[in-house]
Amino acid sequence: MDPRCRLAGLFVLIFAYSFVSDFRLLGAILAFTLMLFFMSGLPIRFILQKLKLPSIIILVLVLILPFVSGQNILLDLGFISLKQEGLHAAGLIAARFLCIIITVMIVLHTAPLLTHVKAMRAMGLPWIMADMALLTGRYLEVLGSDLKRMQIAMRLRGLNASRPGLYMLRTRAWLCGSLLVRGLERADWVYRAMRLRGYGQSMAAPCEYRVTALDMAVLAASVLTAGTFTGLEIWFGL
Amino acid sequence: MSVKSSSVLKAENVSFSYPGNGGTLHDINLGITRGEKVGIIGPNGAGKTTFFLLACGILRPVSGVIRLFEKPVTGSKFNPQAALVFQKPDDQLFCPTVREDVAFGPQNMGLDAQEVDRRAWEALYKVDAASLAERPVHHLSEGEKRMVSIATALAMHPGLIIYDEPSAYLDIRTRRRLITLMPGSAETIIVASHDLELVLEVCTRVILMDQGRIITQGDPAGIMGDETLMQAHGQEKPPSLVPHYYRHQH
Amino acid sequence: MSVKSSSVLKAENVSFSYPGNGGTLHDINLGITRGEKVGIIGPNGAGKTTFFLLACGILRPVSGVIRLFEKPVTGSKFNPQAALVFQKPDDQLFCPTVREDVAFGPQNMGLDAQEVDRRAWEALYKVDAASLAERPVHHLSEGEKRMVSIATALAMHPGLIIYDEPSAYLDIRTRRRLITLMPGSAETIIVASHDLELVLEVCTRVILMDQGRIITQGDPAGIMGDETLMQAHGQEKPPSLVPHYYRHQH
Amino acid sequence: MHIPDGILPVPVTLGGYAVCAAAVFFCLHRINKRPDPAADIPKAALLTAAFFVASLIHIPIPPASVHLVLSGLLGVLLGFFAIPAILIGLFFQAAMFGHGGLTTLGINWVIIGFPAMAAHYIFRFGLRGRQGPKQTATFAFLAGSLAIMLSVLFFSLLLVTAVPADLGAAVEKTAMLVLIVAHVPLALIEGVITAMTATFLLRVSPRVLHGV
Ligand SMILES: Nc1ncnc2c1ncn2[C@@H]1O[C@H](COP(=O)(O)OP(=O)(O)OP(=O)(O)O)[C@@H](O)[C@H]1O
Ligand SMILES: Nc1ncnc2c1ncn2[C@@H]1O[C@H](COP(=O)(O)OP(=O)(O)OP(=O)(O)O)[C@@H](O)[C@H]1O
Ligand SMILES: [Mg+2]
Ligand SMILES: [Mg+2]
Repeated sequence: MDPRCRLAGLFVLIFAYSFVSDFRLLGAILAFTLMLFFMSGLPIRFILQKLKLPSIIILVLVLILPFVSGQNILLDLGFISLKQEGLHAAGLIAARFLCIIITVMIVLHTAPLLTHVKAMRAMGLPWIMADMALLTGRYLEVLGSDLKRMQIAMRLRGLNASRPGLYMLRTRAWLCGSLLVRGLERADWVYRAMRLRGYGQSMAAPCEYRVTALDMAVLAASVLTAGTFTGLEIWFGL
Repeated sequence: MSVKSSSVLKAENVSFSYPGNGGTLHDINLGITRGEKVGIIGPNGAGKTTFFLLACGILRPVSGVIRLFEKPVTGSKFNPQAALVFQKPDDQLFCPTVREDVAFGPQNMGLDAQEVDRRAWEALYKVDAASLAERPVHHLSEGEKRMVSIATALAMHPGLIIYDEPSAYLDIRTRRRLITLMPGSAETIIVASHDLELVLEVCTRVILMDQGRIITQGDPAGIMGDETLMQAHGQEKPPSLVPHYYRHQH
Repeated sequence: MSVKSSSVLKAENVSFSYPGNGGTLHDINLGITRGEKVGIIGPNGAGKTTFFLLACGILRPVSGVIRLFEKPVTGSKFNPQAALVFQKPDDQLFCPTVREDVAFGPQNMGLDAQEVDRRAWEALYKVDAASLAERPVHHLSEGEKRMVSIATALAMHPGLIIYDEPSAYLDIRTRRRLITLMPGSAETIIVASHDLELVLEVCTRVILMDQGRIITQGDPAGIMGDETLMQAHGQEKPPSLVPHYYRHQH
Repeated sequence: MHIPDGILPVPVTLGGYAVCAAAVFFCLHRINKRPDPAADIPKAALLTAAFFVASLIHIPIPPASVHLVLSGLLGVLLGFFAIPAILIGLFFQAAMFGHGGLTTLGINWVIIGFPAMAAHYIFRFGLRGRQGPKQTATFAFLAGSLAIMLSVLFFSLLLVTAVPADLGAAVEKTAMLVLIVAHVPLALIEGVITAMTATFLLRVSPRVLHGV
């Protein structure tokens, strides 16, 4: 599928999700997301794994808001009370967050990340941004394994990783500095390699993508869905 | 591609020094003609890589002129006639996948998409790496990376390929494949290597460099077999030139 | 340093696979005793580096046990008795100057400042890198980096040093220095290398690995001289074992 | 310190995108005016990757451990390139780890990007060509820790005011105070790490410190 259409559809959808605040519509977007999820055939474990890291702020908000926000008390526990507006806000945040992140995972993980960067370039992302992003993405894993090997080397020479104080900070700073120096040195060679094969010859990268009828249909469907949610939200808000 | 000219690389009184460093190359004079396979040997820091960077126009000589295919090398112009295979393949492959990397050069030569594709596949088949085409570059083994980086050079159909220490980290099987591939990879090749056996098998002329100067040049077996000359410049006679080399140990 | 024990490394039925990869090492059984100089040869991806990481406790075997100096290797404990010299010296050096880098290990062993200093200089003199002591690590040549990374291992006075492809990118002079240095660098050494001549000169026993298995082990000249065995596993008979190897070319 | 998807109202997230786009276009314009803009791209890209990787280094502060942000150091080293670099870093973080979010990309850029540029100016103008390790360390410390504190300020302001719930002035104030105070140790650690890394670079490769 044409990644450009997929990206455009994704952005339209997630902004529509984050516009929704009516409870009936929250139910609808949740249902829609679940439908997408089952259509994608991704395992549930995959989503759960991805949800672990980012949800701390969401978790904190969802746990605190019902007790600190609003006037209508639903349940009085004496020193603390559960309030309706807060509960509403918590539900809103949780539902939108889940919908957006699940949709993003589904769409982005069906193709390598750099494909999406290339799609953005084809959609008019300035070349400096696009080239930087492609190179950054290309070398993330390389520098990541450099870091891993340096950490192993440190451990083999007796680094006490949990020793507190300046010693610990200094070894971290050295690690970080070594990564930067190695990165910059590598950049010199990468630039040479690129120049030797004609980089900067103001050759526009050829467009690798072709839009098919299916792509247009999917894009139209996502725009339509997003439009419906947005329209209904405005309608209900009136 | 001037068919008549037979000089491929000509350096005249080339000197170079890195800023803040002493002289790195001193008064290099060198001519390489079409069809030659030239090996450059010499200790670490002799200036081999630096000379290659000058020849490709990445660095500019402090004095002297370098001509590639009879035209003076200027830094700004992209010359697909000369390709350089770097010492570290990791730095040479910068695209996300192998196929894209091999296609990068031909694309910048302004060829059409079909021709680009044809050349990329042809080069990949030559180095026997067609099965890797869609793999991300950073997941390849060191040997595979080396072969792919050679393919990126081959895809540009250069008249001259310069190899900078091509056999480091290769296992013996891959090194052997490299040795059989190199002579046919381009009309003219230049190899810098510490792997004297490789130079011996591939090259028709050898140049000995030390401390930024060309010490001597000539027939590979002749130069590398000259024990006193080799030892004076930190080299050793390669074992295959020493009959019954193996001394019994322990 | 239990003086009585003579087993340095013992692997019993060790198997390992990287997550998401097939088996990488299969049922490795291996015993290395005090004073041995063992060479491990085999093609890229045979599992040499993986085995070393297991031996140092960085990876844990899926099944089987590895003992270092008769104690089972546990991941969490740092054992200054065994040192590993990495395939790429860049990965091993992370301090601002050479001297600090060499002193890093002894410092972590809890020695006093004077002893740390003494050991650092001693190691630097051994690899002939004392003149580099105050240089920043990241701007040394590849050969210098290699020698310094060996010094970082020497400074810990280990009973066992494991070298992972120590001769790549070295010039011939430095490689020769390495070959003379290695046998005395620790009581027991293990070397993985594609440089068969080096293995031949340094080792008293050679182990041939392929596809995660030990194929055979024994006398270096015996194994490496066995042409059919070597070729079956992507190796070649090293030139110094082939009398009058040099075939006249061109 | 990244705001995830789903919290902020659409006008705020779109506003973030607008500010971010304006800043990026301004920077790209400046970069394009350089004699050879293509020459700096690999440097900026690899430093971005290095920063991204370095931010995965754990710093144990018992009982927990924190990740570095390193936005101050990034600003110091990358100068104008920090602006596209941070946007790219945030995109990869959101897409690979779900850290931050895609709708909040612009607003997260505002939170990290402006303080990083502030760090750049603190360091450059503070140092004004002087090269001593003491000055370098001092200004790097200031740049590193102030960048974090500024980011925390933006972050908590946005979070507290734009959350879709009415909190009341008193609660808002305490929440902000709590957030800011809770990040002080992180800011100190960032400052120290930035200072130590800067002196490391000064000793090892001053070229890196001159920036892209
Ligand atoms: N970027 C640089 N800045 C300053 N000096 C440099 C730089 N690159 C190389 N040098 C120095 O220039 C000299 C020649 O280096 P060069 O890399 O050309 O040697 P070489 O013959 O390729 O060595 P090797 O066999 O190790 O590849 C060395 O003394 C080296 O330290
Ligand atoms: N981190 C990793 N994750 C997954 N697979 C890996 C990893 N590291 C190595 N491998 C795989 O494990 C196998 C053994 O690798 P190893 O690095 O041990 O080989 P080696 O014998 O050291 O090869 P070389 O001669 O190239 O150094 C290879 O097939 C390799 O692709
Ligand atoms: Mg070189
Ligand atoms: Mg290995």
